[in-house]
Formats: sequence, structure tokens, C-alpha cells
Amino acid sequence: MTDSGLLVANLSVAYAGSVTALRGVSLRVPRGSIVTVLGANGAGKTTLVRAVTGLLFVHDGKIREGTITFNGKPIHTASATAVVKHGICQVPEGRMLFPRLTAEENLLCGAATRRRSPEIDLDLERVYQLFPVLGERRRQPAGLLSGGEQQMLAVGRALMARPRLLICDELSLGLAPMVVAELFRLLRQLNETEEMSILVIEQNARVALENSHYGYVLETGQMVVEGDSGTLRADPHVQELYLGGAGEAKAAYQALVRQYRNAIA
Amino acid sequence: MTTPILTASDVTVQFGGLRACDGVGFEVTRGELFAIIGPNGAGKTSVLNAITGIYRPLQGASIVYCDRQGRKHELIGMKPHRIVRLGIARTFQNLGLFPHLSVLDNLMLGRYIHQKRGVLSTGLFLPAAVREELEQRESVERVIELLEMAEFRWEQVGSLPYGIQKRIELGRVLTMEPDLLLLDEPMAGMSVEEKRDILRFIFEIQRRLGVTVILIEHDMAVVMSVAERILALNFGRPLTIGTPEDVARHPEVVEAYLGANGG
Amino acid sequence: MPLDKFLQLLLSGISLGAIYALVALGFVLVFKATSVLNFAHGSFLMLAAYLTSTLLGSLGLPFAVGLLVVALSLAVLGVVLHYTVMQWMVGKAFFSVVLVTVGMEIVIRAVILVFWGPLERGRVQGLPQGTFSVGGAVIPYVNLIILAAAGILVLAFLVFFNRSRMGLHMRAVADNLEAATAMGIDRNVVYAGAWAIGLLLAGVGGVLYAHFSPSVNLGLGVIGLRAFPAAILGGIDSVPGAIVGGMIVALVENIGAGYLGAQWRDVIAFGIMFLVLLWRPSGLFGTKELIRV
Amino acid sequence: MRSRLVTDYRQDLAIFKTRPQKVIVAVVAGLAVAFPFVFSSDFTPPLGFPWRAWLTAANLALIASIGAAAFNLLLGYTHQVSVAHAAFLMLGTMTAGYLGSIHHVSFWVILPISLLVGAVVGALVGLPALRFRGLYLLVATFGVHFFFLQVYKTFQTSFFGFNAIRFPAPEVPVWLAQLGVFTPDAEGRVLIQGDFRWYWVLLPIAVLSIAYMSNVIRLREGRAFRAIAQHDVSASLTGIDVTATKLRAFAISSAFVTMSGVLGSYYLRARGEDSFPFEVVLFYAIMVIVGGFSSTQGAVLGALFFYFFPTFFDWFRSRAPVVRDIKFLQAYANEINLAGFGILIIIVLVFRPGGLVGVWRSLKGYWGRWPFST
Repeated sequence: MTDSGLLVANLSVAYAGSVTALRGVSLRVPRGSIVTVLGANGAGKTTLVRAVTGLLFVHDGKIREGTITFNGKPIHTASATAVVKHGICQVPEGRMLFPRLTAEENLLCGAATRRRSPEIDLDLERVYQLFPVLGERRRQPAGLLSGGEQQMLAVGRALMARPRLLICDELSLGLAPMVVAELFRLLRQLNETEEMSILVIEQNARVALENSHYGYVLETGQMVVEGDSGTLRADPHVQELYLGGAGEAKAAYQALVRQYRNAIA
Repeated sequence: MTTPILTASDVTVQFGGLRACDGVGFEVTRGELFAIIGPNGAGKTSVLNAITGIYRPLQGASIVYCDRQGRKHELIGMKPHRIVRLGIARTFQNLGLFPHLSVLDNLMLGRYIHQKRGVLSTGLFLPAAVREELEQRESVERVIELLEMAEFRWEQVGSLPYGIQKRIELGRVLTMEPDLLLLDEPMAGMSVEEKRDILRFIFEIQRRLGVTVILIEHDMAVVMSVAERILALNFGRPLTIGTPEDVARHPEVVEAYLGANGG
Repeated sequence: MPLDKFLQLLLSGISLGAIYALVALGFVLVFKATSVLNFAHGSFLMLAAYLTSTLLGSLGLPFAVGLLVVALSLAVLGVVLHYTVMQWMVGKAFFSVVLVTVGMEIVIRAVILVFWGPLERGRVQGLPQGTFSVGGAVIPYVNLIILAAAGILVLAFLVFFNRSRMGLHMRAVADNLEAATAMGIDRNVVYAGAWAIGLLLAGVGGVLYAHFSPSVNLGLGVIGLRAFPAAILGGIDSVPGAIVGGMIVALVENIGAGYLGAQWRDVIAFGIMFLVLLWRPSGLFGTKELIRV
Repeated sequence: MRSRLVTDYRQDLAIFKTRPQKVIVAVVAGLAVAFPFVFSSDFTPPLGFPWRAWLTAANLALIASIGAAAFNLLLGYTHQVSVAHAAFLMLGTMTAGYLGSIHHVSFWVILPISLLVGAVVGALVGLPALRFRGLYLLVATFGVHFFFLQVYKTFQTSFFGFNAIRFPAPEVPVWLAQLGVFTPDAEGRVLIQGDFRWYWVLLPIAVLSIAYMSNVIRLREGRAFRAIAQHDVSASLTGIDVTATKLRAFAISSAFVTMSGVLGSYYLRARGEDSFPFEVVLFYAIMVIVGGFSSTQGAVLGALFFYFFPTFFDWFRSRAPVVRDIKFLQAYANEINLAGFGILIIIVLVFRPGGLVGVWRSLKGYWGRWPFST
């Protein structure tokens, strides 16, 4: 039971002013696996991340129901600091770097909860090995790095916490396809060599499913589908997240257009 | 034929070293539904911000708007509130509503440009000010009815669900009675059913007011079905302009959307 | 002769500037790390000055010991204030938070009245007195020591802020609170630390000012508010801005008041700030878009 | 109340819409009329409880409520943090001093003039100041305060020497005096003197001023004020000229503060440079916040609280049984009053961020749900 990974059970979250963002969401990230949660803008993906990492309070959100446990220990009441100490760290949506701190200082902030030790310096070197470009630009303010470099920095910063579960929120956002592919290759490598569990929250369904073992689809605050990544790719809900969407929806929109075009004409 | 309602050429917006949009140009015909697509960060919203005067494009850019009387206005260098008064209204990606005001107040603000009474007559509660307020209130109530929002009239906007807020924002641009409507992802995060409601609403406005619509939208199914012409952007640069069929076949567009697949 | 006067004003202005820089630095630090505009900052300086007048003036403690005691007491006061009062104000409307510090200012003023009474107290003479002259200007030794002490403390602060782990966490919180929280940085610890150091700097400023000013009185609270124009002129979220701003305000004010008359001090200090703001609306070194009030 | 059937939108424009509201207004109006009669009587309450002092406090509160409402218009609705408040009180005093004390212009003429002067100067000050945002505006207006203070000192010494400016008691206008309600003095004039008469001057002025401001806030311009405060980009995209609107708010606010400065000068009869310490603006801020942010009733409640609480606290400290025997409290009377006030502010802000209006609303909510409340 101690190695059961992340378990989210029947989670409901609401923000101040009674807007319900998640309704009865359940999810499992077994140890050593890559799991993805797909969904469009506003489906509740980031709320899920905030709930797991203890950051809901920043946005006046509250867990109304349900539990979150990590390796058997409940974490839904834990502070953000405690969650990081439990071994969960995130690459937040929009990267959320410290733009005025240098790249290296950003990385050191990732190790904020760890005790001071020479190991931190070793980990710093390891990040520079993974992302040589960060090593070159370690003295530059993070705000001046390019989009891709910033995303690498965000990943590196999370790795500095030595997480057992890494949560990546919208890793692919605004990045060139090449960079996205490179980042995901790295995540898979970390997963294989270090048995790091990874939760990938994505809008880009294609990339996410190619690089994960298991997937969920979140739609307006509820899980609508789950399954092996391979099988999910054929699912109509997932198809809708692809270019062009599912045939059904498109046909419905087109019918609407015809109806009104005729009315105007 | 008629002159285009909006002609943009060589619009470049720069922040520090980053070019949010780079040499974008297009024409929008009166009455048309024009769509702008592109991946996140492609510069779609920057184009709208340049049109509405929030961003100042670099030298050489030109955005000419032709109003209902046929007069032409260069929008670059004009203050946003002046541009709005020419008959251009827009919605925001992350909602441009005033969350602590009631639904009614938000919609009444849409009538702001159509009201004339200043602080003197409203403060003294002069009959003229009261009459004007009542007239505008009636026209707002018609929109409330159209959007089926009578029950929320007095609620604070911020306490309502996201989908309703999106609808209120559309309601507000409707009360403004614009000629050119800029919609920034009005359907983000919605289910197919809700998207159809919004589309129905857009068509309804077009039919009633004959407005021209520029739509930014992520959902390809929507864009490919409803847009008459599409401008595709990527990394701030224009890829192509054309009918949905042309754009869908354009190799660079396919690459921008499917590129990650290739690895 | 006019040149002598100018030199005199310039040199005493530099010592004053060192104190202003110190005070502005504490003010900016609290603002940067906790987003609180501390209206009571000046009264903390005043409190420190009164403590100095008792410890060094009446009790005759050596300068170094007195400085240490006053600075540490204020640092402790900062931590206590955070956990008893300010902690509850986190995330509240900006102006409510400002007014809580106004409430603190009123209480401190009352406390000073109770313990020290309304009469002003003389200049504290805990440092070697006497003067020397440079090019016609007469400089008290005290001014030199003040300059040195303030300079050392500013340097120590810069090292702490830029090199230490706590300093790093403070800068992280100031830069992006949500991200800092996501990385597991406990904001309460950072806030308490910022209050402690902010008040410590105000405290040292108070000790030094008690040696500089002709008297210790209830007007010092307003003098302490010089942190405002100094910090704003530099850019309210900028550490180097606070230092440069403190220097500029002190110099312009001291020289201006020397020629125009002391009653113009306030007008000059805020006037120079106003002019700088018209030229650069977010100060010399400030970030463009700052918090919305 | 929410689901009330709207038959005529005119009903929605009324300030007091529902029956309970109307009842409350009637009660408050009744109390306001009875108040001066009761508290100018010779009744002596036991335990040295203050009696006539309440009328003085009420008059001061009426003057302050205009200033507080004006402050609230700017801070609470437009979210422009200006601390040049005391500066405009000084402007009022200077206007009254120059016109009234030197040129003997009637008090009743000075009042509208002061509104105009306040609006014009407010706009002039606002013009450069509104380039700054948030904190920078706050501290820039801080500078305005010190500038006005210097101007005031110069004004006072050049026209009045080193003494405070003294103001004559205003007269009741001739046509009103002839109504026969008043008994004229030996010279055939009716002077406005004493708390009882002043109350009847201040009450209508305060009511009208506050009604004007709340009308502005409720209707077109006020919506624009509130819109700017929440989302200025979006506001400009609904056609609101953000700068002009801010300036308008600044001018209105300054106008009424200036007028309340005139009222204060005439009521208190003498004003000197130490009548305008910087704390004055903080006191107004306290009224607004303690009363309840973004609420005109709040500003009024805050002003009442600000003058009534010290009256009560002073009694409590010096005359209340048991407490009056504590030597320390008597030895440091003013200091304790000050500290008590400071602590109260902190407590209110920490525990009741909604202010007095918030307390009132939650009480109302409680009774509104009765008997289902828990």
C-alpha cells in the first residue's frame, strides 16, 4: 500500500462564488507509470493539479468532497510545502518561473524544501547535463530565456525537488513541435531510468497519448473516458480534441450554418 | 463591390525581443464571418489588440476601418474608447466582464456609448437623465430576454458559472450594437451543445444587426464549418488566407497542427 | 563662502542619505516580499530612536551594544507582528492592509507617549563628538560613523538578499508568489523574515538618526516616512532603487532646505519624487506594471 | 426580493426599493429629527454619561460624512488611492477664509463656490497625478498634501498673521429669517450658533450631498467608475474614456471634500496650520474602511462611529465603574484613547473586513432568514 502512487477519489472542487470546477473526479497514477489527463480549455485540468499540489487556496478554491492520497498518506489537507516534501512537484501551466531570478536561482528554488547538502549541487549539475543550454545561460534572468528554454527550466526546477511524482501541466503550450518532442523524450527517459511517476496534463491529445501508458479525458469537470493510451486514441471524445474533430459535431455545426445562411439570404 | 469594412496591412507587434505578430495583413468584407486560427501563442489575440488600440503596432502598419456611412478611419494611434465609438466591439479570451458588478450593470455598460447624460444631471436626478436611463434599460431588458437571463439580472457576474459569463459578455457586445464584432475564443471550454448555442447566437446577431464578425477559435470543427474565410497564423506570422477548404489543405497549416505527430 | 555652505550641505546630506537609504530599504523589502505598504515604518524608526535615547542616552550603554539591542528588539517585534496581526491580513484588500499598519502607527505613537511623554529629548551622544573640517566645511565625526555604519549594513543586507537561501526565497516570493508556493516555499516564514529584517533596518536607521537629529521627538514618524518618496523615486519594488532614491531625496532635500528654509523640506522631498514620476511613472528602477490597488 | 416582479423599471431606480427599506428609512429620518431635541435637553444621565456631547459629535460626524462619502467615491468605487484629502480640506478653509473672513461673502454663497473651486483644483491636481497608478498615485498625492500644507501656511501668514483663521458665525438667509420661527438678536440677525442650530444646517447639506454622490455612483458615470476599478482595459473597450472618467471622479470627490472643509471651518470657528496634520486623511480612510468599503451608507456609519466611539470610550475610561479606579488609565488619558482607537481599527480590519455595513448586512441576513437561521 505504501507504494500505491497517487490516488484521487471522488474529488469535487469549487471556487469562491460557488463555481464548481470538478465533480466526482477519480484518478490513479500507479508508481512508475506515465498517466495523462486530456481536456480542452476550461475542462478543469489545472484545478485538478492545484487540488493535488495544495494550491487551491491561492485561487479561493476548496475541496468539497473526496480524498487524495499519495503512497497511502492523505494529502488533500496538506499544505503546498508538505505536498512537495511528500515527493510531488509540478511543472506549472504557463511555466510560472521567477522571471527576475537567474536560471540557476530558479533551479535552486526548486530545492527549497530539501535540507542544505552537497547533493543539491550534484542535482544542479545533473539538470545542466539534461539541458546543456540551461548551463550556458545559468546567470541570465529567466524572463529573458526563449519559450523552449523557459519550459526546460521549469522542468529542471521541478526535478530539483527530487520528486517521486512529477506533474506536467500543459507542457506543450506555445512550443515548437520539435521542442515538445524533445521534452517528452526526456520525460520518458526519466520514467524508465528512475522509475519516476509522471502525470501529464495536456490539451495536445496526440502528443500526450503517444507518450503515456494510460489516459483520462476530462470534460467540464468530469472524467468522461479512461483507458490505455493506445485504445483511447480511437475514442470519439479524444478525436474531438484532434484537428477537425469528430464527424458528428462537425455535421451539427454545418447544419446550423445552412439553416442561418438560408435565413439571411 | 462594397469596400471592405476592415483593411489591415503589415501589422507587427513587438514586446521586448519577441514579435507577437509579424507583418500580418488581411481584409474583411462587410457582413462576413472571418476566422483567425493558429496554435497557442500564434499571435491571434495580438491582432485583435492591435485593432482595438490596446497594442501599438510598429511603424508601417495600417488598419483602416470603414464605418456605416462609408467614412474611413485609420485606427492605429487612436485610443481604444474612440475606436469602440466607431462601432467596433470585442470579447475577451479570459472574460472582460466586471466581476463585482451585477449582470444588469454589465449590460448597461454596453449602452454607455449610447448615453449622453453626465455627472451633473445624473447626480441631480434630473428628469432627462432618468428618462435616458429608463430607455436604455428597456433596450438592455430586450437583450436579457433574448439571452434568457432574466433570473440572473441582479446577480454579481463573478459568482455565475463560466458558461453563463461567456453568454453575458456576448450580451454586452450585443447591447453595444456594433458594426464589427471581434470574438476572442467565445467557445473555449464548452461542450458541443453549448458551442452550438453560442453559434446560434452569433448567427442571430448577424441576421438581426448585419454585423461583420471576426472570430478567433481553437476548435477546428467549428471554424471549418462556420467561417467564410480563414487567416491562419503561426509564431506571429501569417501562413495563409482563404476558404476553409484551402486552409485545411495548406501544408504549413497541417504542419503547425500536426507537427508534433511527426516527432 | 557660498561654496562652503554647499559643501557642508552636501556632506551632511550624504550621511542623511545613508540613513534614508537604510529606512527605504526596509520599507521596500517588506513591500516586495509581503505586498504590504507599511505606513507604520516611520513610527518604527521613531520607536527605535526613543529606545536609543533611553538605552544610550539615559542608561549609557556603549554604542555597539545599544545598536544591537535596539536592532534585535525591532526584529523580534517584526516577527511577533507578523504572526499576531499581519498573518491574518494576507490576501485581504490592499487598502485594508495599509490601514492595519495605520492602526499600528497609532498604537506605537500612544505607547511612546505613555513611556516617554510628549516632551522632546535631546540628541543622543553615544558616539565620539567633535568635528573636523574639509575644504571649509565642518564635519562632525558622528556623520562619518553614521555613513560607515549605514554603508556596512546596506552591504550586509545586499549580501544576505542576493546570496543567502532565505534571501533567495524572499526574492522568489516577491517575483511569483504562486510559483514559490508550488515549489514548497512557506510564505509565512518568508513574510515573518521580511518583517524582521525590514524593522531591523528601520531600527538601525532610528539609532543612527537619534545621533544625527538635534532632538528625538514625535515628529520623527514623518521623517521616517521619507522612505516613501525615496522608495517611490527609486521604484517601489527595487532594492537598488531604494538606496539610490534615499540618497537622492536626502541630498536634494538637505541642500534645498539649506537654501530655501527648513519648512520646505517636505515639499522638496515629495516635489523631486513627483518630478521623477512624471518622467518615469514607475520610478527609476521600478517594474512597469505593478500591483493594482 | 430578487424574484420581485418588475413592472416598471422606474421602481428599480428608486434608492429605497423594498418595504423594509422604506420602513428603515422612515425610522432613521424620525430619529434624525428627534435627535437634536433629545440631546440638547438638560437631562443629566447617571454616572456622568455624556449627553450634550453627542450633539457635538453628531455635527462633526455630519461634516465628516460628506468628506467620507467623497473619499469613498474615489477609493471605494474608482479604486484610486488618493491621500490628498486633507489638502482639499485646507482648500476649503482657504476659500472660506479668503471670501468669508476677508471679503465678507455670505456663507451660503461660499458653499457652492467651494464646490466649484474644489472641482477645478481637483481636476488640475488630478491631471498629472492620474498618470500614476496604484501605489505611485498614493504617494504622489502624499506629496500634494505637503505642497498644500506649505501653501496654506503661506496663505495664513500673509492674510492672517500667525494666528489661526477665525470665521464669523453665518447668518440665516433673510427670507428664512422672516418666517418667524427664529427670534432675531438685538441687531435683527439670526446667527447660526450652537450645536442645535448647526445640526439643522448640516443635516440637509449632508443629506443632499450624499444623495447627489450616490446618484452619480448608481447611474451611468458611476457604472463607469466601478468598471474602471475592476478592469480598465475592458472598460476602455466599452467606450469609456478612462482618463477623463478618473478625472471626473477626482473632481467630484475634491469638490465635496472642499465643501466639507468650508463647513468644518465655520462650525469650529477657527482653523490653524496644525488643524491639518497628515493623520486627517488616515482618519477619513478609517471611516471608509471601518464603515464598509464601497458603500455610501458605510461612509456615513464610519463617520458616526469615528466621532461617537471616542465620546463613549472617553466616558468608559474615566467614569465607568471599576474602570475609573484604574490609575494608569486616568494618568494617560489621551494616550489610552489613542491606543484604544488604534487597536480597535486593527481588530475591526482583521476580524470584520466588511466593516460596519458588513455587520449590518449579516445581521439583516440573519433576521431575513428567521426563523430558519441557525
